[in-house]
Amino acid sequence: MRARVLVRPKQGILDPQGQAVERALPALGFSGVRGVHVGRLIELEVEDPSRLEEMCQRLLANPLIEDYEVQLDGTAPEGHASAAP
Amino acid sequence: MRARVLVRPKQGILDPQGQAVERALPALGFSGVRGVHVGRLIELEVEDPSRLEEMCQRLLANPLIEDYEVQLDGTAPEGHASAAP
Amino acid sequence: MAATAPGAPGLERAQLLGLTEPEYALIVEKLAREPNEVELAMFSLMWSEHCAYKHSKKLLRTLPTEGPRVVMGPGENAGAVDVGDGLALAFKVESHNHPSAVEPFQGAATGVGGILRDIFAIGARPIAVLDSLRFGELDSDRSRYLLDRAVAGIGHYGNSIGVPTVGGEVYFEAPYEQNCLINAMCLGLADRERLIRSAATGPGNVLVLFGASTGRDGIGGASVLASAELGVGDEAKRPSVQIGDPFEEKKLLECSLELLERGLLVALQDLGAAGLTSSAAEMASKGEVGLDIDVARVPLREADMEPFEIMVSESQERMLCVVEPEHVTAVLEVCARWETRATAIGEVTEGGALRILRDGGPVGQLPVAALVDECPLYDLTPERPDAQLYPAPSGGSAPTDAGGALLALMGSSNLSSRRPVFEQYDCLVQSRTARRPEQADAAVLLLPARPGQEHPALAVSIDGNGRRVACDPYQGTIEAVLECVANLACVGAEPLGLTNCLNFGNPEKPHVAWQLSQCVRGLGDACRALGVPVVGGNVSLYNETADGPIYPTPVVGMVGELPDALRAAGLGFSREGDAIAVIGSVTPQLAGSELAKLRGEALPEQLPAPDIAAVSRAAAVVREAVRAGELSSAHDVAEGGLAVALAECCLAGQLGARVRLEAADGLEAALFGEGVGRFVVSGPCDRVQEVVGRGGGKVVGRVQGDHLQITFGPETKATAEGEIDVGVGELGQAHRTLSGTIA
Amino acid sequence: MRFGVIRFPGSCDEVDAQLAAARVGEAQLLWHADPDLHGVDAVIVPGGFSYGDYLRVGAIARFAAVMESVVGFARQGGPVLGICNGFQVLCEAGLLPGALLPNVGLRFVCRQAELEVVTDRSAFTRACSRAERLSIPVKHTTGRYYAPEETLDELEAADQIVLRYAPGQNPNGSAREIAGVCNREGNVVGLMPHPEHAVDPLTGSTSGLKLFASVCEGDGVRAAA
Ligand SMILES: Nc1ncnc2c1ncn2[C@@H]1O[C@H](COP(=O)(O)OP(=O)(O)O)[C@@H](O)[C@H]1O
Ligand SMILES: [Mg+2]
Repeated sequence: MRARVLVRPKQGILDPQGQAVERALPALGFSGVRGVHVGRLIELEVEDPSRLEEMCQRLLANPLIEDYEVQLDGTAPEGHASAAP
Repeated sequence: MRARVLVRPKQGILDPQGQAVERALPALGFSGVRGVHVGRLIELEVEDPSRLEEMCQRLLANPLIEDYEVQLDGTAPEGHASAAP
Repeated sequence: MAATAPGAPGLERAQLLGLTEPEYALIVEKLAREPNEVELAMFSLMWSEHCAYKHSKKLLRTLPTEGPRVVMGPGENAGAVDVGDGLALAFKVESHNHPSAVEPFQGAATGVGGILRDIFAIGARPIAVLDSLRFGELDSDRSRYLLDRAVAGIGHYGNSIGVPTVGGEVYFEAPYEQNCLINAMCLGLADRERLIRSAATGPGNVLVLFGASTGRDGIGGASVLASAELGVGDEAKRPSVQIGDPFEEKKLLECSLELLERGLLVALQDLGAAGLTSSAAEMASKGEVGLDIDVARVPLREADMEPFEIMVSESQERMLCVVEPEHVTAVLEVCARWETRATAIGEVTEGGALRILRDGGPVGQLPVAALVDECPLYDLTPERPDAQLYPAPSGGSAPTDAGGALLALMGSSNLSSRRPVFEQYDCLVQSRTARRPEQADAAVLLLPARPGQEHPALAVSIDGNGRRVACDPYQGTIEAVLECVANLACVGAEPLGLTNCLNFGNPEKPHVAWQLSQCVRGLGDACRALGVPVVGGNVSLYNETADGPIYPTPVVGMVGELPDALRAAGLGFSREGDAIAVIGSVTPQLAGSELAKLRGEALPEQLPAPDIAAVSRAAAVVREAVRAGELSSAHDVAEGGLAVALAECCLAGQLGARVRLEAADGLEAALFGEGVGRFVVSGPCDRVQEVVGRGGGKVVGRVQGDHLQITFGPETKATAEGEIDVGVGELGQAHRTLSGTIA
Repeated sequence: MRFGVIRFPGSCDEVDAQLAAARVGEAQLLWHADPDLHGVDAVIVPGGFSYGDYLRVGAIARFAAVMESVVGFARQGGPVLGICNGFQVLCEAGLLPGALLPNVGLRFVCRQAELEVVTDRSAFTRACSRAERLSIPVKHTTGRYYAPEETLDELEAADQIVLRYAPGQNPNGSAREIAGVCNREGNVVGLMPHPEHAVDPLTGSTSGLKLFASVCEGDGVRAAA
């Protein structure tokens, strides 16, 4: 099954990339953009989706500083980060 | 409006990051994972979503090497990459 | 003690924050009331081991810090020495051990960021970084992971900010398994009269905070972390990890230097451990003034931060400066040009009070003196353990034949090539690096040409073998200092000054207290004997887990000067037919050596006392010979002994050697015995003969072919049992262990 | 010959490039926010981590005010050299074909590299001869040159490959061992190796000098076009 993991900097953790992009946009004539965050997208083909959570915890994300969210193909994004326990 | 841009390496371009993840998983006891690709996730708050396409083209992705996909909050992922022209 | 006053967090909170009951009582006495939340948070950090040096300050006072070349000694953000032509060299080494054990990439990266700020905080442009790393044995997954991430983090920060990482050292020893050491050293150059101090002066002057915005990074971080042993609570401490932003720091660096260049600042100070609290308090204390700070003016990354959070936040990439009112606009303009946020957050006041305001209303008021200078200092209760504290290294079956042993040593974790590490560091940026890693025993950095000297240069080396210090804290520390002297001598450099980072376990334990005091005594004695002043450093205590303390690890960083970089010798043999000599007379010992480790032999309980005078004489002979251009190569004999030193000379020059030794104390000791103070040099026969004549030593062979051959006794005898004949290619293969393990 | 070296926030090798260029001509720094090129005869987009390399290497720097002028200058045949991060910026700006991807090893690599000069018609290799060997250091994490196969064929056909890594020297998995390319006219050159760090025997090799000297030969640009 096709799955996606969206990894983003945890709430409150410094996100230099997001800041840099947000500062750059107005100069390119894109105004009205806020709250930019840059993270990682991991796409993979898994036989057993039930193990995704564990994969995120142990390898795909760094729960110390990152939140992640799993999207299984076709399903809607849960909208909010599933904060790491 | 809250939006997400998913950027991934174009089909057929060597993705060493994806390979590294794929190599690392079995060692951690995760078998049955294939086709891993690592890309970028950009989340932002936009006043005018209609400009997102242009933002991706000009800044957020490099169409020569990357595909991207826009998710507006709540909407389902389009499942496939909107290949850049 | 009186019951907690309403609104006061009280003794229990104080204890949770790491203060003892007597310390809390003292605070109450000094305030003549109980501290409120803001005040308690600030005291708990300023009175932590990390900031107050509670258990080390008395020892540190015994170190020699004076010298004709000293421009700035301990007490400022970094020490500095005069390097002639109106230039001063600032340098310091600092640890980031505990944060790195929690998150190695960010911990190591922000460690580099922190030491860089200490250097440009005194107005010097950072010109080089060195790193000193300690991990558990390479066969542990955790050690390899920590090594991999820490090295990546150091590279990420140093490379991105355009400061070359020109040297360092890595050791793998079991006692570091649960408590790795990440020390970083930085060097900076400045016009002597442009060095700036951190003393806030001039009541009415404005306090400007510039750089990154303030978030909850490291709240209860470094200061508290570094003051308590890592343990089960570890996970809980995790959320306070700081993220490094080298891009922000690069702008901060250029911006700070431009502000100084334009003479716009009265004082400058970096924000490190304990953030705004420590920086403001230190500045006020040094200038004997007070400060008003309005936390409402501090730019925040997170809206809802409490005053105490703002005061203790350890968000990276921030600086604090004192500016005369008429210059404030100019300062803000320079910052804006560098896209660096800058805000006036307060002002210098008469009297010695640090007042914390929020929108003008006071939320805390503390006497600066109490905060900075009146934390109780503790006497150590040293006690020599009656037996060696540390178990024998879990070595095992090292080959018994000399050739096999040499190959095993060349491939051992501590002696294998560091290329996979240093290739991840930019060692070239700034166009000063005249000797790169593995080219010479010390890094050589060019100084601007000056009248009569076209290529004046600096040399720098960092060293500290924890296992040797564990064998004998006093002698082991002296060895570390002499090792640096030897490294500098090989490139023709004379020592100017020394910095150090003392990485130890829990000083409240008598045996650790003993290690610490022996170490500092050794450091002081060596420095006095050599006439090398200690201009700064750092102390990292409580490096200890349930498994016990780390090896006592003083990391010594030494800088020196040489008149002509063109003559700086490399360590590699460079000409077929050159004579090879060993300079210096030391009886090598196997006890405590790398070979002994390989064989799992127990650590001895002491090391032979190095003859400091003799070693510095030998070093002087090598230094002068190198300066006179008499030698083609110079390399000091260190870990692994003479055989390994010769092998390293062969590898660096891709040339073989034929060497014949007398087997005085047995073949093995002659080949692999250790003990600081010997040098392998090569050069034209007559020149080398002269050098030997001056230095005491012996011609032992010649550069030849593509094999390293070491035989014993008379010329006539052919290679036999206990002797060595190994191809240079084979040595190279063995030396590559690390590339297999990481990169 | 007057060189202008651009300084972005996050540039690291700009002063090195200025010093190197000053060995063969005059050299000054150009501020990213100032569109005025101050009449320089050649532009160098230096190495480093412009804007922290955040988002994607070179992606943000290409929009700096000065870059519009650089594009105009290049279109009129002015010689432009992009080094490492500068190469990435020129690709992002569309002055050079292709893009640079993360090294296959995914690590930063700093080492001396052996290179082969492929074309001697570019503004910055005119003083070299084809197949000449150069020793110049590389230092980057994102140096794997990529372009679609047909583009690579075109580049080779149009003699737009400037430098190749010598056999066994490719540090990043670059397509067809490519270390540097130029535009059709040969006046815009992008290199991953750092010639500014190869101009003095004391700090390394000297091969890099030739590249700076090349652009001084004759009236560089138009000759190449
Ligand atoms: N082992 C040491 N030897 C000499 N000086 C030291 C040592 N440890 C700390 N110091 C000095 O004590 C002062 C405070 O150190 P530290 O708190 O690390 O400074 P900062 O907070 O600026 O990093 C500095 O001037 C430092 O040089
Ligand atoms: Mg400081």
